[in-house]
Amino acid sequence: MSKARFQEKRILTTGNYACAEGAITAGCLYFAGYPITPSSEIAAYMSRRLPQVNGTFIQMEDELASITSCFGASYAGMKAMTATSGPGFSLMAESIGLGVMLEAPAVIVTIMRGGPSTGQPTNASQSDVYQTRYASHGDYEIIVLAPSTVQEMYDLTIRAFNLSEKYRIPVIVASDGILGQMMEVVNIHSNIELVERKKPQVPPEKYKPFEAFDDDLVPGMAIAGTNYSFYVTGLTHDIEGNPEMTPEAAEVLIKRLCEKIRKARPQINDWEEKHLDDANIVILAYGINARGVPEVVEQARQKGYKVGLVRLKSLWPFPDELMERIGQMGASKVIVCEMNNGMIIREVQRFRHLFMVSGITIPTTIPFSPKFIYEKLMKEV
Amino acid sequence: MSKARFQEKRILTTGNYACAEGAITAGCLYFAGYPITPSSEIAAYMSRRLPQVNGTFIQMEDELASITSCFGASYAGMKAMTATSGPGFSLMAESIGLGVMLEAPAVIVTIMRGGPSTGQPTNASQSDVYQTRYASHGDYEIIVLAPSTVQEMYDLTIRAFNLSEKYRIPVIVASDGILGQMMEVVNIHSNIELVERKKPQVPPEKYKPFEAFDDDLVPGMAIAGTNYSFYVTGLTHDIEGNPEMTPEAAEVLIKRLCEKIRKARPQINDWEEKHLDDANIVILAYGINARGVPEVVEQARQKGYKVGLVRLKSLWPFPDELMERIGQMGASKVIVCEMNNGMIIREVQRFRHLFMVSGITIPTTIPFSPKFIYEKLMKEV
Amino acid sequence: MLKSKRTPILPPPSPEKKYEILIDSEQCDGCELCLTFCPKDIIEISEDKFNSRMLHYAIVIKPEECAGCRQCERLCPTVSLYILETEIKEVINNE
Amino acid sequence: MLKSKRTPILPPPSPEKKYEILIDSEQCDGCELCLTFCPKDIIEISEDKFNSRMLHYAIVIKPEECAGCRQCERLCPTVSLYILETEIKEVINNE
Amino acid sequence: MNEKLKIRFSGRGGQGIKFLGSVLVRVAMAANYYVTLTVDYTPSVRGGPIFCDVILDSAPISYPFCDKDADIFIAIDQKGFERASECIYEKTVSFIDEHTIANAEEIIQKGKIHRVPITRRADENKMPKSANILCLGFLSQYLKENGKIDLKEKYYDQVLNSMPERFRAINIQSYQLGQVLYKEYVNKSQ
Amino acid sequence: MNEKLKIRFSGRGGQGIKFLGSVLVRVAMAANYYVTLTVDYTPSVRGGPIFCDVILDSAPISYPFCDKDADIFIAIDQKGFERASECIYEKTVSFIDEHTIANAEEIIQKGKIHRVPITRRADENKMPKSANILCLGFLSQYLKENGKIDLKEKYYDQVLNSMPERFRAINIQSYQLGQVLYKEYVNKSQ
Amino acid sequence: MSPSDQISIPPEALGHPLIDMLNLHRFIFCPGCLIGTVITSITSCLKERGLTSKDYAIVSGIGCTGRSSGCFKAPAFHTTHGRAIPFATGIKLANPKLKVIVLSGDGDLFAIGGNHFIHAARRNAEITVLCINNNIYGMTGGQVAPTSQIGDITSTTPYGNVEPPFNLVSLAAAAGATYVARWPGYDTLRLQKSIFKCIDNQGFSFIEVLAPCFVQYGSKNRLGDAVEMLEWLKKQVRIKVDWPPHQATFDFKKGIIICGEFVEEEQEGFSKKIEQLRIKAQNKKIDKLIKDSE
Amino acid sequence: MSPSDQISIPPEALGHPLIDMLNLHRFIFCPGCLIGTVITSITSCLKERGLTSKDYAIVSGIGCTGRSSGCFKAPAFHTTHGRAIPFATGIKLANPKLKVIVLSGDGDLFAIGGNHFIHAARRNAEITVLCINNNIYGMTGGQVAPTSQIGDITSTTPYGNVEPPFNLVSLAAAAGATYVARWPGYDTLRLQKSIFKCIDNQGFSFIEVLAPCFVQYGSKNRLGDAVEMLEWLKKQVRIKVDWPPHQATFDFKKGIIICGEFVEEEQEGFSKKIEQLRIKAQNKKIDKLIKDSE
Ligand SMILES: Cc1ncc(C[n+]2csc(CCOP(=O)(O)OP(=O)(O)O)c2C)c(N)n1
Ligand SMILES: Cc1ncc(C[n+]2csc(CCOP(=O)(O)OP(=O)(O)O)c2C)c(N)n1
Ligand code: SF4
Ligand code: SF4
Ligand code: SF4
Ligand code: SF4
Ligand code: SF4
Ligand code: SF4
Ligand SMILES: [Mg+2]
Ligand SMILES: [Mg+2]
Repeated sequence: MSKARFQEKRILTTGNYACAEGAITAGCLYFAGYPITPSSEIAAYMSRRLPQVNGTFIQMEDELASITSCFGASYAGMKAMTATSGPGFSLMAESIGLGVMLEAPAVIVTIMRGGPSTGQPTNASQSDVYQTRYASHGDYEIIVLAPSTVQEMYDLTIRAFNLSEKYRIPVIVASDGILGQMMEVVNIHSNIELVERKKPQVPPEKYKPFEAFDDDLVPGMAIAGTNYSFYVTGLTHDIEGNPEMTPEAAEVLIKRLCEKIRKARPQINDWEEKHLDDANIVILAYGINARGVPEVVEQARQKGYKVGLVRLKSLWPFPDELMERIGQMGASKVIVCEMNNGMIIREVQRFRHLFMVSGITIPTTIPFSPKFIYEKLMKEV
Repeated sequence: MSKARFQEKRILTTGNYACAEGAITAGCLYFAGYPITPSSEIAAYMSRRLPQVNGTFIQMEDELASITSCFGASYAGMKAMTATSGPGFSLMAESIGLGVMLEAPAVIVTIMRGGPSTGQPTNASQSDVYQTRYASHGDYEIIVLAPSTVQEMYDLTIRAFNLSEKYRIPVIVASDGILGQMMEVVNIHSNIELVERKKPQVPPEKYKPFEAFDDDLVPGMAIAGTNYSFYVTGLTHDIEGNPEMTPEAAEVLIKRLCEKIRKARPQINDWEEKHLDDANIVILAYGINARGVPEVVEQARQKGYKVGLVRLKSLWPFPDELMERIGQMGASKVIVCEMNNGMIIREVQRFRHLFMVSGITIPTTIPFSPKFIYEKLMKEV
Repeated sequence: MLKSKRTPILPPPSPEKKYEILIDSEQCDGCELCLTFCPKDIIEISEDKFNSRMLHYAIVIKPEECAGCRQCERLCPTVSLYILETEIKEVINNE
Repeated sequence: MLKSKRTPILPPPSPEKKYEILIDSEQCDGCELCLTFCPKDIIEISEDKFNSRMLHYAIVIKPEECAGCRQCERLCPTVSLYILETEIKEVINNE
Repeated sequence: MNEKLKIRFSGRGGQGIKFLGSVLVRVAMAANYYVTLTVDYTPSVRGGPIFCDVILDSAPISYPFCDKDADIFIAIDQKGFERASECIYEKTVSFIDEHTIANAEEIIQKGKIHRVPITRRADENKMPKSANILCLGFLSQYLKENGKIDLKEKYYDQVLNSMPERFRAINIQSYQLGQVLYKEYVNKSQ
Repeated sequence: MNEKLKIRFSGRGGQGIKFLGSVLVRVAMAANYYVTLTVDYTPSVRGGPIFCDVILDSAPISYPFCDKDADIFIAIDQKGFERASECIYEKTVSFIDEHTIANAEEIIQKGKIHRVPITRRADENKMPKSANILCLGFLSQYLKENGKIDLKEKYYDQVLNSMPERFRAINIQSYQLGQVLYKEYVNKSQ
Repeated sequence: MSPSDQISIPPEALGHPLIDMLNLHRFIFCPGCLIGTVITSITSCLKERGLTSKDYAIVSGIGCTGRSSGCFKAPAFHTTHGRAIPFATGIKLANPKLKVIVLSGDGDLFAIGGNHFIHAARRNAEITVLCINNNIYGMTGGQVAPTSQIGDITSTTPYGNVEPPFNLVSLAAAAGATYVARWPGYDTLRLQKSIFKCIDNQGFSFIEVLAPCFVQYGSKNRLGDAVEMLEWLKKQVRIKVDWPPHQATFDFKKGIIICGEFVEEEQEGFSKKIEQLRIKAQNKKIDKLIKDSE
Repeated sequence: MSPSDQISIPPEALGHPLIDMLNLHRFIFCPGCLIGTVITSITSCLKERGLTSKDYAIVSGIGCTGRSSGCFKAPAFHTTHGRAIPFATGIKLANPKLKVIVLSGDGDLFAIGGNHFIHAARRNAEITVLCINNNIYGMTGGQVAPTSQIGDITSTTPYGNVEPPFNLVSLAAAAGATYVARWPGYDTLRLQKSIFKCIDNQGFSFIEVLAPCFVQYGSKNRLGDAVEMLEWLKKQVRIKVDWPPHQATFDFKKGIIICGEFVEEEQEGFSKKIEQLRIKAQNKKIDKLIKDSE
């Protein structure tokens, strides 16, 4: 882990620009993307900024190419990012699996818009939450962060790079069209922790690209252009990268790839909570749709209702432990608020043995207003 | 619904060929695909068979093209199908959303192999179960069937066409590499019910492509080459197909699209059950991995254990009602067996308030043997 | 304003025909395409009038000189403009 | 068997050099590429010997005629064959 | 108590509504308020509806939209107006373009509605594309005379003057035109 | 009691193992058994390991694999053997190629192991690609003489004779070669 | 007819001869954008050929031009970005009687959709592809396209584009298209002639229509408004006859754009060939085939 | 050296000069398949240029040829089907010092990956692409490829292929490649010469290597075994100098395949141009830019 120094300042900017600037702060030197509303400003900003910092911006022919070229750049030693929105993310599905298999760090920003299909390009939504988790075929774990403010667009993008480097996995920042376009003030801190990927822990002759020596199950990563030779493949492989077609090889590899993320859940999972100690009802929300909740909770508290709040800042891996804690702390009901037809609520329902679960899950494109949530809440108390 | 007559016969064939022949039986006249192990034999078979029945086979340049051209063919009045496996399905993610939005009937067969990424092309797996549900961005419901035998490769492919025509939605047959390649005897029945899509219910001047008159929420479908003019779009639209960018339009459309499938769950959901009446423990499995279970259940019953069996023949929409019934009937535990790191088990966990859930979920490529399942079962009883 | 307004397409001379230039000013965007490519300078954008979208629209200033080449009609991107052709002879006969 | 075995690439005559054709018979697939393109018919596939994969492998039948063109070496798709070149003069000097 | 102001601007694509909002939040930020700006827009072809919400607050802002609680609503295009007008409640002060928007009174029926010839005035002054900054001037004058919060002229000046040179003059001119329009309007209607 | 027989064939890609299995299930189907054939293979380049399980049963078959319970195991390639040999248990009768497979005895150590020169015999007879059908002949003879189930010569004939003409002769020849080999082998080893 | 009269003519009353074939409310293009012109050009050709909406289908991808399909009163399909051609191929193969027209943007057809284009051309699938080349991504806010020229300023090339553009004409020809033409969008007469040839061609036909986007391309590169840009374009256009496709220069910097028809070939189309396969197949015995493939 | 001696020579002892640069255990190709030959050809060129594994990277897609990258002792990448070129582009742009070589199959590069090919060629990204054109999908069991010829029998064209193939040379040239050659795989001398030019070329280079797959293509079309097919191929090859790329006939039916070098152009490569952008960008003031884009 390294500390990087930046000039402290406050800037008024949009979520998309904040995200892009966060990437620059995190040390991103490579951006490959394909324009798509409402994420395009990230590409536009990167096309200006990256050449200034000796980085590389390229607009690819499509999203298939964008994501794949990020993994190439990553293996040549650069921190790489792409940004898109649902339709583009769909096209990245296949190669996300490649990133998982090659254990290639990279950050994918998806600015959710109304779906399915072309849907409502300029509108916001939270309906790609499952897609971020399960779009690619095969068993894998992945990390998805969910900012709620323009400040978090900046902060969580940096965090995405750090997690991606630490666990050698593509990390997804799932934001939405409103947050991407909205303006707020961002505080740029002077002291930011940056994580760099683990280097090979043995000399070239002994190096095996998928051999994990440490408890974190993360192998050291060699890059092209050094003295290391290595073969990496999207085929199921042994620690040397040799394709291995046995069930055992599949089990060993997939389990390690999943386990390295699963066991790091305490370090990865991130949320904001309020009044959980004595909450009877907990409102759970995330992303832009969580912006209306604090007002509701305060209002309800003032009326004497024991309402608590959980705002997820990371969506995947899903914080099972948090759910268990909510159960232990005695809440009798969790209300999930999301701008989709019901996604995270299905995860929360896995804990119905601990508390009741109800949801305000609407496939709309505007965040729920405090008034609206409060009304619904009053029906549940 | 129409009855079609076929020559009754028994043929020894592979799962992939049975699937392809099932499609022919169902009236499929268009196949567009891109070869991929272990699904390629479906394409090969179709390339022979379709021209014989005046159909069209085309090998496209990739899976993006394959699926999209199926929707084109569908809108020109043909029953259309494509077949692929995980990596190809990933590439179809975007256009599946288009199919949902255009309400275009089509059947997608995915022969699951080891993943993620290129994984183990010739091996089987069940690790794309969530992908079949959530690969595309946006809120949607979709139908996924899961055959367990070569006979079901035939039967459920026919059913897939029927459901697809009935509900105007892409229907997925999720099979796997073993079932695709294995040989068993298929009984071709002489009397098969075939469903044809609903026609426009009003004359051309009054026709609105997305106006649903009936309770089933399915609009009548006009096709190209008739007297009907219509505009269909992947953008959120009103009943006339006009792009509509309001939150209300999104809500109305998405709710109808989801609801038409949700409300048809009793008609869509399909499973085989055994000994549920008095079962204390229920083993739930599906696809090729269910083949070992009947033996286990009989063996356990012989030993006096009250074990029951549920084999899902449709995976999505998930049969919530069945879970509730299992709970009501008094089972205290459901054991989910799947050849992946845990997918359907997460759905079953949503009912932990009704019964305990445990799983044998292993990202392997060989179906669980009766011995293995029995051993595990004995630890749970 | 443009220096060269002429297109290479010359209208056929046709003394027996009369052309009316019909413009739907609500539909018109005032984009100037019609007048730019009209070989006879027959159309103009109104300086003062505008439609409900606050767009100044096209107006016909010397309809009698229209050559009936339909370049304006073919070009109009909003389908706002249409040349109504009448055979002068016929008209006379009918009267 | 093939009618024409010759390739258009002629080996340079070189009286001062000696060539040894080394073949790893375990690695060799017996694919016949080397001998097909050898301009001097120096290699053959053994009719009776085979390696552990049951493949009849390439053997050298008249090494002394090798022209050192290395066509066989460049073609061998399994990296089983290698031409060891020795300067005859030097060898003499060393002895 | 918090000082808080919620404003919604609406128009159609190409009218610079988002830019207008972004200038206003910059002014407010200079004046040391917490600010948010959110935008609701449609693809940039031929002027789809667009609106943006600006919130200024002396405390941090959580929910960044007007939710039937806009203090001020300004609309300069029919479609934009239709899409955006649900922000209005009894206390909203609405400034509605006199020419481009029909039947506003029927649709709104809440709060105080003023009809203002914004686009016409910009058109007459041969700067139809500056109707947005004209709105800013109009608004600044309103806030000065009637608003809950007055952002102070110097902050407007500061932001307007920091604009790229080639736009500066025309923007300042439109801004002033807006102020004049407000004064005229007030004189006329009161 | 059910009549049931579980057989595993293993080899490498290109040896026609799957075809062998499919011929056998066809024979068994002709003989009125329930059958399943499952295949485990690797991509078709340069002979990756392959094996296939054939199950014949007088009752419907649920689990279609050998699970440490193969009645018969036939292996004609090293890698295929290694990948497939876990099907063996105490009662398995294994026929292992004499030349292409090393240390089978060490790896298996269960059931009865016979070493047979299958590939060599095919090679000697200038039909190295027919080792698979040679196995079929070998197996048929074994079943006839020792097996739990004997599928009857006429069904083998029926299936072999229904093959496309250009392969028929060579297949029948290999089949007979296999039967001869079994007889020779039995004479030698007993 | 005096100017003041005109205000009251509603579209229906205007009696524009194409009005019945179009959906005016879906013309959402910027004032002066030639997309509308191309739509009406196609429509008049269809009308003149006596084709009605049961005889054709219109398919587009995503983008400004992508919105064009909705303007036709016909079976009209607005698909996914880049996938108009495979969708159209599906329609054509399922109903070979239909004239299938793809109208889409340069980014849609040649950035994300490039592969489908070259493959459809190779196959000689009987569809007509019209590309409105506006040298940029219009819909998404003016990013560089594979047709933007070197040096161009766009949203994503703030320092000037460094990627050479495709020459769509050469590419189409190399891929196998049997009719290839390029026309400036204002040259409606030649364009319509070309569209007739496409409709009649029994193979894959391609027309590149030049219509640089003044909103996104023109403004960033200071080329003036809609009319000024067309004037600028006009100066560069050279119409040639029998010019080889690989020399069909398109270079704004040099100010030369060769227009004309570059390929015109008779080659049996794909759906015809599939028809022949059926005959072949039906002469073989079904049962035998099933056995073969087992 | 007598035949019997040879049995015992293990690969290490053999002392093959390329052995250190290769992973023999990953040569999994059918006996006689020229993929192995191309791998060694590339390797000897790299060796002769004095390049070591820190100087280059090898990228492949999926397919038989796709398995080739693992044969190189180097940073070697086996990516997803069709995506080798964008992966390689990422490597090159992130570290322009590296020689980046893509070695993949005709299906991988021109069916599913066709779009990336034409775009990389257009950009003149400095990567070398070698396509082993075996006229079929080898790995997946012999389905028709966009390089299969009309009439070819394949797994998915049981009645004969009706789609005309791409001419990879013309396509590459039309898309903008700055070096384009085609050689039969057995012509290792010319192939190696060509590989040297690619390594030295400061732009996008492409070599089509002819190596028809005897297992999948040859058998179905009765063209004999590995050696017979090469003999058959040889008869058709005509080596030409200065031949125009759009006339580089490849026609098994006519028995003519024009081989040679078709394009050789000096054009500044893409990563060089990006380098120049950086200089341009760094002359502008950062803060101002941030403000601009707000
Ligand atoms: C998969 C996907 N990626 C990106 C987009 C965003 N997008 C919509 S249109 C477009 C480009 C439009 O350019 P062009 O095809 O030239 O059409 P124009 O608007 O210029 O007519 C893009 C990138 C999308 N809709 N889908
Ligand atoms: C997305 C996707 N679709 C399909 C495949 C299956 N597949 C693997 S290789 C291949 C084609 C191989 O052909 P080619 O590139 O010519 O390579 P060859 O094997 O002939 O060398 C295909 C279709 C895949 N791996 N991924
Ligand atoms: S071309 Fe059409 S829209 Fe443009 S000014 Fe003329 S009539 Fe109006
Ligand atoms: S038809 Fe139109 S363009 Fe032609 S002269 Fe008349 S007004 Fe001008
Ligand atoms: S080097 Fe090889 S090819 Fe050349 S003559 Fe000697 S053995 Fe033959
Ligand atoms: S070319 Fe190589 S593998 Fe082939 S026969 Fe000769 S030595 Fe053996
Ligand atoms: S943005 Fe450009 S291409 Fe799109 S409608 Fe406007 S002028 Fe036409
Ligand atoms: S299948 Fe064909 S291309 Fe693949 S390794 Fe074998 S011979 Fe080579
Ligand atoms: Mg464009
Ligand atoms: Mg190939």
